[in-house]
Amino acid sequence: MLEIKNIHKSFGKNEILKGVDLKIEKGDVVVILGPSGSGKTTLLRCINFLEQADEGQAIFGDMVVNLKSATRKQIHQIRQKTAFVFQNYNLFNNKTAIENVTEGLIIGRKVPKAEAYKIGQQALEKVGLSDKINSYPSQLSGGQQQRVGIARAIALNPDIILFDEPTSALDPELVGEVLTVMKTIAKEGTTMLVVTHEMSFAKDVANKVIFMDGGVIVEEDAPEEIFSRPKEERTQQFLKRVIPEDYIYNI
Amino acid sequence: MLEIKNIHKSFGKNEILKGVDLKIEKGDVVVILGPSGSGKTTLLRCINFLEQADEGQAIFGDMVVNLKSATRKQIHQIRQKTAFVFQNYNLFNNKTAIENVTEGLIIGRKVPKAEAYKIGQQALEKVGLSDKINSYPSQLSGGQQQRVGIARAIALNPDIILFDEPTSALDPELVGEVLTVMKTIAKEGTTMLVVTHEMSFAKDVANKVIFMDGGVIVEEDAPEEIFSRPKEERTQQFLKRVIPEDYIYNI
Amino acid sequence: MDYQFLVKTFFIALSGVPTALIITIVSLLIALPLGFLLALSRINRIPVISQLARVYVSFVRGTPVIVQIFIIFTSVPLLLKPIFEEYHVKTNIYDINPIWYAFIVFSLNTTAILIEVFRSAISTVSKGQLEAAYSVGLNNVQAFRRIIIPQTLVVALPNICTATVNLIKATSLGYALSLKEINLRAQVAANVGYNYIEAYIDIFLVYLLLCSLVEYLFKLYEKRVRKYKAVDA
Amino acid sequence: GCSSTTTTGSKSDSGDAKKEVRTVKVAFDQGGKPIGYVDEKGNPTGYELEVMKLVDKALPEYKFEYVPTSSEDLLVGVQQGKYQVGVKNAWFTEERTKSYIFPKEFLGLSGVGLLLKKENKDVKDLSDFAKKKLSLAPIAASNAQYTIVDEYNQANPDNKVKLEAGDAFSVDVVQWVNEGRVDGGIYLGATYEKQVLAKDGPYHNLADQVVYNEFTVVKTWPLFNKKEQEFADAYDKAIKKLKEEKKTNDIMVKFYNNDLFKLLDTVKR
Amino acid sequence: MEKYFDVTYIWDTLPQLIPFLKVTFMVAGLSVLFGTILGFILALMKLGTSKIAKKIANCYTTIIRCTPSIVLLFLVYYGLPAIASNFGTDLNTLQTAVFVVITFSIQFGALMSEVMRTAYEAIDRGQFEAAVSVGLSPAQAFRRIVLPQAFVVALPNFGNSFLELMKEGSLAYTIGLVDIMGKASLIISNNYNSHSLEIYLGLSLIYWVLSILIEQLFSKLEKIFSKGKQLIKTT
Ligand SMILES: Nc1ncnc2c1ncn2[C@@H]1O[C@H](COP(=O)(O)OP(=O)(O)OP(=O)(O)O)[C@@H](O)[C@H]1O
Ligand SMILES: Nc1ncnc2c1ncn2[C@@H]1O[C@H](COP(=O)(O)OP(=O)(O)OP(=O)(O)O)[C@@H](O)[C@H]1O
Ligand SMILES: [Mg+2]
Ligand SMILES: [Mg+2]
Repeated sequence: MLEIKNIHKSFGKNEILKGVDLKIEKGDVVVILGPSGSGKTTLLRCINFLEQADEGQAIFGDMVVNLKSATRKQIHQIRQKTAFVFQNYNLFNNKTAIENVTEGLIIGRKVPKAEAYKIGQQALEKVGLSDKINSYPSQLSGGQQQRVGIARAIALNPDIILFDEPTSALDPELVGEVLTVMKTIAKEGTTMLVVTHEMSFAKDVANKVIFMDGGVIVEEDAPEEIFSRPKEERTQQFLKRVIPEDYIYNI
Repeated sequence: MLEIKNIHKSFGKNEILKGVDLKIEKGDVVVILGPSGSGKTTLLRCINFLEQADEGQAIFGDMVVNLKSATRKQIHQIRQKTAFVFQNYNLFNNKTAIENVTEGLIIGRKVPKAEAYKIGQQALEKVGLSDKINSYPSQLSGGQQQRVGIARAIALNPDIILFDEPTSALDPELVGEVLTVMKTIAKEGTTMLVVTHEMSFAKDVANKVIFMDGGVIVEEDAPEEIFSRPKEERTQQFLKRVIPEDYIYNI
Repeated sequence: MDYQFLVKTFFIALSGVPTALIITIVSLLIALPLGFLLALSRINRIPVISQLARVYVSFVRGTPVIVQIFIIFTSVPLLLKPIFEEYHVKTNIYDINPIWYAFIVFSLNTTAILIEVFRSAISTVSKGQLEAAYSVGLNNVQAFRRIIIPQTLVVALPNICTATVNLIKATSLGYALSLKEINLRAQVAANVGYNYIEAYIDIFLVYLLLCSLVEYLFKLYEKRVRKYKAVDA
Repeated sequence: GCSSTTTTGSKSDSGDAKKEVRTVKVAFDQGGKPIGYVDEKGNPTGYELEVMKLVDKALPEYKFEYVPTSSEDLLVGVQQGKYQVGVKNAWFTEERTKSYIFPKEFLGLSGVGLLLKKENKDVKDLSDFAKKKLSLAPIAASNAQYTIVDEYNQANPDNKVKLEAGDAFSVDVVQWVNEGRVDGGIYLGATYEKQVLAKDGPYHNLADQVVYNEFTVVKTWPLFNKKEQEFADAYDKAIKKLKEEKKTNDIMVKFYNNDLFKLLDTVKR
Repeated sequence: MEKYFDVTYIWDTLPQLIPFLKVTFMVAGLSVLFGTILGFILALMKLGTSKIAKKIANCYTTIIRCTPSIVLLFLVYYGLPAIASNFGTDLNTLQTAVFVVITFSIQFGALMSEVMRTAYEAIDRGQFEAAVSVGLSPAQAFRRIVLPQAFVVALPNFGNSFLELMKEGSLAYTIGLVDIMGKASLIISNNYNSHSLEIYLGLSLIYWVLSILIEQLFSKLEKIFSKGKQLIKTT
């Protein structure tokens, strides 16, 4: 469904992405792991044209787009097929929860208002926020905000949802809320590309885990494989650091 | 060394602390756990007079202070005996790392400059930041900033250091840095009162864990006890949520 | 003190309020969008426009309004006359109502001030808001109209209020353009019997009323548009 | 806030008034060349000021201190008692006697006329001007010329001149008339003399383009603060003598290039 | 247009105007000095706990903000002596410059009180808390930690207000104090109102250069005083 080929991206002299290839099938849940600065966010942003890549191709169904020289129309089309869930939510501060969810439908897709509201309500219900429909972001907890962010993404009914560390700005206790929602929609068959540090999510939900470092994909495999038998040394080191051994309790 | 008795605090009509008692001996490392909004931060702030409690007593060695009607002088004395490490660091933005650490010594305690610098350097060395002495907070990563925050506290050589979620504003990868430093100084015998969500720290370092909820202490015990055999139902629920069972890997 | 005159002139001065308000409103209508666009050009460092905007802001902010009025009032006809003649425009340039000069001067002036106001306000709206708008499929215009501008406005509102109040006060310089605004009406009335003291008190009262009313309205509006900010802690 | 009961200057602190010299403040409109202005060296001068200087000499019990200021401030200041007297080419109106003392003796004469483009040279006075529906340059509200036109309009309600208040500083009558921005402006003979007719006048080059038609000569008065009757009387005595000695004529010729005293018989106000 | 416009007038005016900058600076400088002190007091009233003080300070700011400078100037120039005479003091003998400075101090104070209040509020309360938590007294915490940071925040607005004040100072001409603007008016009237466009262009040139210099000065100051702050926004 989505294939990315040989994506390159530099900031100034700093080459951040050094030729990444990626293939996602319909219904896949792909998790990207990697140390800070390895280019995970940049990769996601390039896919959604929030950054312009220096080189590379995206193949979206039968649409082939040059990431560097995409036209406005192509960009618009790709953005219509994707949705982005941001690390720090980025809810529209001046809109209520339901308005946040329907904005893209009504204005971007020209869905009639009444219909958009129905879709929006369903999406908010799915993330368990039926009772917060008319709250402004400033009146919601971080976990609730991020759930609105996810509702905003699923309401668009995109081909794929991109998640950039959706839980890392949350208090440990609120992480659970959001992960649960993500698991639910994953199980419904939504295609997802997720950057996260939550190993439990990767292990339980993903059908592919990609480990990135220094702007390239170091290793990719099924989660059982990569967690129990990582092949590359860098992957081993990283996993050791993120999942310290003394983190294991038997309650 | 420090005893708090029957502390009450309301914000408006909202009673946040409903009579909390606390006793800390020299060398103790006490960890406070509890859900968001249970009053952990408020408790710490009241001890350091960043909030004025409505009722309650603090007994500090042979000094007995009424928390509501403490005089300026008493407040000053208690603050000289304590140090505070803030969740969001609160380093002085207009001072370098070493200036941050020595400010309290030179201005608050009238320690001669040269001596203060020596103490400051040692403190920064202890947290592993000898090479960042002259950096401004804006030039440091979150983990480094928080380590300066800890250095600032230990340089004062206080009777007790109060930590309010010192790692919760940090990226998961930087948390380790700060926890390591905290473990080191705990092992040196510093008395610490720590609000944290880091169970590994509580388990490894604390000699007492307090669980708070709804403005009261629900349960307190040694970490082994409270983690493996929590007596109260609320404690059990909370621990289940924070340490999900599926978080257990065998690498 | 001639109280009768004081009362009479108060109403004469008050009758200048519409003129002051028209100038203010027209200037704001021109300056608000223009200031916003130029602020964007400065933030995005659009070449040429951004530099021109900068020079323009610095000139307008650096020189007294009265001098600007004078320069525009004197030089615009001198510059336009040959152009009108060249293209056989029939209108006599000197028949133009002086209020047009006021529109020009005060719009130019307010634009310069609003450029700076918007520049700082726009920078308080995080880039993430724009990105989120893109990500749900809004285009540039839609994103600005629905997401960025409403948020910018809230931050800018107190400063726009200040600019408006200053603008209203500055319209008192319209007397140099023979505009029958508050100040001039009161002074003309005062000239008959040289009752200048009373006239100045009346001018003071009218501006105080007018400006505090405007300030009050802005506060009300601010409260409304801020509702999404909830109860900031 | 404001009271017209303000006690005047230094009078109160002179114990035995007879012997002591009293300092009085004489305010003048500093932008009124050649009637009253500050010269390049910073000295106050002009017709009205030079006459006041002679009055000062004739009054040993007074010492004049000249304060250059704007016309608006002068009017408020004299009324409030900040200045004891003010000179600004002021003309007499009945209403003004409510706020100021006009002395018995006038201070000078001022020729007033219309400044026009050459082709309108047959417009001799305001009624001609009004009939032809010509446009008039704006006049500052505090300027005496404004009053002249205003009074004309009240007297001739069916043949009014379109009068606009404005500000002196932004209006350059000669240039405006020449450009065609307005058809004419009220102008002072004295200024016209110096500005256009004089060989070194800044607009001498326009001498062929514009004309000046004087339609009246009026007396100009110093304005005394309401409490200064005694001072005004002293002034009257002094200036009467100066006029008899023809001193005022000499000064007028010096500043206006013209002796309007010759026309005194025709002056109505 | 060439007929009237004579560039030489611009250059000829400059040397005549420049000496009068002295007056402009004197008025602006003194007003800034007193206005800043007044603004500080007002800001304290606004930030303090006393409700009445807050009301008074806010009222003061509103009234002053709503009064055109020229009107305020007249109210001070004539109102103050009138009030003082009720107490048997004669203020009419004071120099004109004193009234001008009083007027603009009153105005600058109102502006500054807002600048200072917002600057203070822009500093995170945590800075103060951290300072007292390391044993500084509240006064020390304010002076050493909060104030220097608030100062940096206030600087640009302070610079703007300063520019504003310098331009408004030109109104002093109305009550006879000749600053650079007043001098330009005098030159024009000594020319019988001719060639005023050129003279005003010369005047605006001086103002413009001056304002650019002042702006530069303030941005330099901002850089110097904001050590340690420069990276915050770029991350
Ligand atoms: N706009 C930018 N300009 C310059 N450098 C940038 C920019 N955005 C990102 N970078 C740099 O690119 C590198 C990769 O950043 P990226 O955010 O993609 O990493 P990441 O893998 O998402 O890390 P993290 O886990 O910390 O979010 C970093 O070194 C960062 O400093
Ligand atoms: N200044 C304040 N004014 C009003 N209410 C406050 C104030 N500070 C805290 N509260 C309220 O007091 C309650 C307890 O807050 P506190 O910060 O002590 O909780 P906490 O246990 O530290 O929670 P967390 O884990 O989220 O930090 C919260 O409901 C909060 O809304
Ligand atoms: Mg990232
Ligand atoms: Mg807390």
